[in-house]
Amino acid sequence: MNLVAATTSVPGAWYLAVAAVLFTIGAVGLLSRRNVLVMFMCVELMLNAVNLTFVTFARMLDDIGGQVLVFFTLVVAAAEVVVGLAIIVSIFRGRVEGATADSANILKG
Amino acid sequence: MVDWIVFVVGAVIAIAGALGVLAAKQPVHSAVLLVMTLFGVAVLFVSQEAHFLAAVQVIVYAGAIVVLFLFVIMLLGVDRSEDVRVETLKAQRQIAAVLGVLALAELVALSRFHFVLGTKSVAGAASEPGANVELIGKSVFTRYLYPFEITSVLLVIAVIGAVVLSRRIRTSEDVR
Amino acid sequence: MLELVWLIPALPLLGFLILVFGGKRIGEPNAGRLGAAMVGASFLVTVGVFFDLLSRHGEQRSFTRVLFTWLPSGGLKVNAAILADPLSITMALFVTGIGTLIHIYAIGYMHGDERFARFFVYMNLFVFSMLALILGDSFLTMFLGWEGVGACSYLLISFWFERDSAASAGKKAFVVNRVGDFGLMMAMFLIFSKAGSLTYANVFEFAKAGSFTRTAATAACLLLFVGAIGKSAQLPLYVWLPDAMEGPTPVSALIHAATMVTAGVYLMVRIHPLFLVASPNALHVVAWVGALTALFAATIACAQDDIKRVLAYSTMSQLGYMFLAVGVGANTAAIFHMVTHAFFKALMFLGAGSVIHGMHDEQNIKKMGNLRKWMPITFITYLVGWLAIAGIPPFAGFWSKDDILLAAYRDNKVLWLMALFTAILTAYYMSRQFFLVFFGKERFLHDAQTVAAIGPNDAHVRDHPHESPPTMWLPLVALAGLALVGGAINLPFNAKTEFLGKWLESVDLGGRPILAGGALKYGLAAVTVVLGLVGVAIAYNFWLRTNDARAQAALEPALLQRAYGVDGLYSAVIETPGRLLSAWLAFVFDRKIIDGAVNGLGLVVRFAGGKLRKLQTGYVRNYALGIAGGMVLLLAYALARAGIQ
Amino acid sequence: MQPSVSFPILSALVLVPVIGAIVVALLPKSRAEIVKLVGLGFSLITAAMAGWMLVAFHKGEAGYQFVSKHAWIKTWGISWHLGVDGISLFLIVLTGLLFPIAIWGPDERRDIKAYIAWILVLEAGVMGVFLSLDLFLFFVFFEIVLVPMYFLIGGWGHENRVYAALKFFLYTMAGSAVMLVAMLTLVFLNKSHTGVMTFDLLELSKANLATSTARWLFLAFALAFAIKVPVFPLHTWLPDAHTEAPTAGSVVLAGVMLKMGTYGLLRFGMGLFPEASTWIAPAMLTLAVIGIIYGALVATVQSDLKRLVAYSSVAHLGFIIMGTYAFTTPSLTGGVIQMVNHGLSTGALFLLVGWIYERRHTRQISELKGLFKLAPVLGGVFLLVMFSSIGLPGLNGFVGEFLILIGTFASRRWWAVVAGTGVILAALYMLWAFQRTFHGEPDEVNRDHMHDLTLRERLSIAPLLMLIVFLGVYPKPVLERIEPSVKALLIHVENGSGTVESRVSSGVVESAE
Repeated sequence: MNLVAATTSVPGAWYLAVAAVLFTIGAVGLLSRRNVLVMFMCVELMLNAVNLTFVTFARMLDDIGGQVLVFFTLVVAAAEVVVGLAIIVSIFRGRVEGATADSANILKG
Repeated sequence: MVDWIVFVVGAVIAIAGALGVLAAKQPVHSAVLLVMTLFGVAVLFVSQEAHFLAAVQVIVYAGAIVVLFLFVIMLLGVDRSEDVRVETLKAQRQIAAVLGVLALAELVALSRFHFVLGTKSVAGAASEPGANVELIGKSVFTRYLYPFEITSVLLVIAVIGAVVLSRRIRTSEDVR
Repeated sequence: MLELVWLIPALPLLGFLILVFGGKRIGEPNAGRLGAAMVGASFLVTVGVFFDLLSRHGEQRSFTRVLFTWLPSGGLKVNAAILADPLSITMALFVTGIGTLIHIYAIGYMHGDERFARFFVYMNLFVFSMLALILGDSFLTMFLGWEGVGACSYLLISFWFERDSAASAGKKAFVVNRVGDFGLMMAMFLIFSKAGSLTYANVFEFAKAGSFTRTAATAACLLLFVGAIGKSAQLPLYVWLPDAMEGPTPVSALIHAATMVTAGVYLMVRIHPLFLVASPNALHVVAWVGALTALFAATIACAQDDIKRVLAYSTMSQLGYMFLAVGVGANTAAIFHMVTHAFFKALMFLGAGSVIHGMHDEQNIKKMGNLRKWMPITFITYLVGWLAIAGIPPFAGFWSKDDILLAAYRDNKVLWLMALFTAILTAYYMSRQFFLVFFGKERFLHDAQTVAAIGPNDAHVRDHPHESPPTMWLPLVALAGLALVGGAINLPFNAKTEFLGKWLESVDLGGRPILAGGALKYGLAAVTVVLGLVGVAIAYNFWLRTNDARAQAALEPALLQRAYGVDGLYSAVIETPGRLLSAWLAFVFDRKIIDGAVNGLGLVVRFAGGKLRKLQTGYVRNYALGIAGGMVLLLAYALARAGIQ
Repeated sequence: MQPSVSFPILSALVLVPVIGAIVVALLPKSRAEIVKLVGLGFSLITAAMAGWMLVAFHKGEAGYQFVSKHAWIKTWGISWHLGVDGISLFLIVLTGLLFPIAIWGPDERRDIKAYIAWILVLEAGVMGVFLSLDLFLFFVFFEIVLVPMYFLIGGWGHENRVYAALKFFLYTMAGSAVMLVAMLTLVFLNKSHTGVMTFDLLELSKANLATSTARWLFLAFALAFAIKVPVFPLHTWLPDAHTEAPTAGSVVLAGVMLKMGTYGLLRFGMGLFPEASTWIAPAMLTLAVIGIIYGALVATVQSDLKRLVAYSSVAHLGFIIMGTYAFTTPSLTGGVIQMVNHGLSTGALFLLVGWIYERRHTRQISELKGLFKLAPVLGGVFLLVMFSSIGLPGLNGFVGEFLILIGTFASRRWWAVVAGTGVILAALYMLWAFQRTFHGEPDEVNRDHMHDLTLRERLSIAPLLMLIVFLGVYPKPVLERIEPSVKALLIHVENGSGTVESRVSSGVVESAE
């Protein structure tokens, strides 16, 4: 696997570390924040972390596939956000007390 | 040496933004901080020779998606500040924190191994001559043409879905 | 005539079948007449076969007629076959003979009963079963008859099932018999597992060939003896016989005096070749149980007030004598006593029936008295019976009992003494009953009436005792005749007069010769006669000459009246704990523990379900937590896998 | 040598009741009598076919006759493989006989169409169980039988029928689920050995398995069958199912369905796992003997007549199990014929109890009194059937019981001795129940409700009574047809496990007859 010196000299592991941190923050955020929208943003964070990992691997393995995958994840992310927000809108329209995930618990066991 | 500076700057911006999204009381602040993170990541993309993606990242993500977020925030009128410290579910936060740390530790440990599963994808070398965009375009429209078409269908569905979902049913008693 | 031997059991069976289906239509007297006719015909055929066998000599005096194969399975091959040999024909003779007389008697006795026809259905079925028992050529055909008579005695004892006491007496008889049958079954299995067959001929040949081990033979004999105890009401399985008196009197006469109860003695005599191979103490056991039962029953009989219960305990006692005879090796004496006993005991039962019939179902002898004025024929026939059982020569009872005592004297002095003492008791309790019933004051009259006021033919007084109709006293007279001359079949004077001994010889009963020295024989005979008269004198003194209530009470201690309380003991030791155990098993163990376990399983499942339900909190973020947890686990797994590579 | 005409008699035996059920289901609901007649017609056709098969059956042969084998699911080696031999012959005939009686005997008023349809489906299932020689087919029928029985108990039962039906269904289903797992493992093990995938009983019985695996598989099969029999600790569903089932349900449940367990143990237990069967013999014998004593003891104190008969069935089947696991010719033959005898006597008992229920609307012994005086024919019939049930010689019950006991005594002495006491207990509880219900003076309530058997009832129970007497007096033709197959099975077990039957009971000894 020939590492092309032209690109940055910072070893991939660092990028991966950053991506991991980003991902974990996104995950923790998703779990701890009650506001639906913020949760949604945390999901976006996690997606970005993954994209970063893909790009890093693309570079480390000198294979454009990684970047292509990021291209596709972007599309999926966009679609997901659109639908997600539509759902959030339909659930929380007209709610007075704001969009917290806990209010929608009709399916309680 | 420059590479390191670029990396650190990008990383700091990204992580700070992420933490900000988490901590912000107002959802609007979160949205803005999200944009900041996106920029951080875009910088890291650029440092990794993924110029096209950095551009797309900024335009699509920051430009479109976050704007959509803000639009929804305004629509739902959820701009009231949320008391971050209050946690209705029992032990939710504590477990979330523990799991977060665990996951991080595992990811870091994993990143040291060349943990390879399955066959090597051959989408063409990243270092070939020509701009990054051409390379991506070549592989997208040759090897990955089929997924490309499917994603377009996906987008169409997403749009229709959004319209259907957020349509308010005009029932008689719905005076509002 | 031998060819027609299968007719003997077939005729009563035919009678049974006709009456079962056509009984109601045949109606009152004819059903009885048909029944009696069938048994009578069977008796005639038996007599024919008897003379046929008599004309043969020694070994040919045995004829087997196979009807069909009953149970062919693997090594077991049992035929439904009839064995006509001196022993079985002797038994058949008095079973069908007395059976016929009792059937005739029953026509009169059961007059007016609403289930008249059904009575004769059961009676004919009984005679068939009894004949199957004694004519069967294998243990299994014998067992068919054995349980058949058990079932019929159940049906007949509980004939008047409206009375709860009769119903439970029937059940008790059947269950106690079944306990004995269990012993018999085990014996059959043991014999089969050793000899590979159940037919008498094979088994006895196998025994003669000496291939039966001593222990196996002893075990088989004792187990068969358990069966005999159950059927012939010996200690300890005798409790059902006194209660069996609940049945109609002809039943008591036929089943519980003459035929069924002798089946045990027949079995013991039949398996004599096995006894020869078994250890001697098998026979000792038989002798001792016989002697003890005789004594035990005789003591109880002295204190009974019910006319039939006295006779029931007397039967038990006389059967004890027969088992004693078998035990001391005097098989011929046992058979001889069985035959004579059948004559006079059937006679006395029928006499008692006639007394009860006359006294309008009054059975307590303390409420009778001086009946000889009102029932002369019953009185005279009962007199013959009384003298026969008391052992007064020349009546039949004396000869047969004397043979047994002689054999007992020669074999075991202690048993002889017990037998002698029992003989005194027998004479005493029979005389007591006789005097109380036929002599003394009319205790059944109300104080206002006096004897003079009622003439012997003064019929208008409602509860005035009357003589039984001819259909009832004719059999009485016949039986009295037999009781009188019965002794003739085996007079002990010389070889020629010992007809029964010679007749049974060919069935190789191998009994030791009874012909002891002349002087000893006559001396002992004299002793028994004297003791008999002593018994009679005691009874006469206390129950007729003086009427001292206190002395009479002393002679009838409560212990004896309650028959030593053995019934209470059995129910306390067996019945109540059995019922408690079953109740515990059924309502606690079965319902709570086993069923509980099954239902418990259901509850556990529902409980677990309940708990798991709580996991669905309804909060989306909890679920996200679950997913995150899953992620961590997956990463851990990946880490582990990566670590390994 | 097959009979010349190749009319698939066995498949017909299974399919005719199914067709009957469909036809009945399509009939108009209004005319109850018609529905009952058609149902009776179809079951009579089946009975006639069973009778014809009995006549055409070759006496001396041990192997399977009238075999009809058609591939069903080739890829897995499953085939519609039916056959009958000495062991299953009389169970088929008994089924053919009992069902018309079960339909015609009791007069069920409610929703007659579904009732008859379910009974016919049940008949098809039971026929299938006794005929199928293919494990998969056997399992299908073994499960199918549960559904109609569940609906019969649930739909037409008495007070808490739902509990009883559910308990019956789940209990048996649990057992057969375990059996399914074992069946599949067996098939795949066999596939790995022989390379061919088959569910056929004959091939699978040739499969040589490691002893321990064979034992585990056998235990799974044995559990399913033990529940069905029922063997001692697994019996608690039976009293509930019997008490709550409608008369026809009880007659069929006791008559034939319990025999599926014992038949299964014989055909599949010993057929597939001979060594394991000998290994488990002492345990099964002990459970059987416990069942005999336990069933009898518990029966004595029952207050409900049907529950009493149910517990007596536990005792009777304990005898059959003991006979099966004594591994001697008389005991096994006795076991098989006792299956038939028990079907006849208990079937008749349930019919009678059903009729008493139809008249007095109670099964409580305490409320019944003096019936013998009011209904002498009913009393007489009950007496005969009771004597058959407690094994009075001369009737059918004794033949089976005696053969079982004498066979078991030859190989396993002390079990037979203890089981022998069961004979006494049987007499006790039966006679006591008879005394409490039939003897005594009838009180007012009994007097005006009770009437004697009608002609229809006498006709429907007559065949059972005739067979009870005939099999007791002349069981030879039945024994002769059962024995060759039993001997073949014993030889199969001996080859598989090396235990040799004692020469006395197997008839090898040349006794001097």
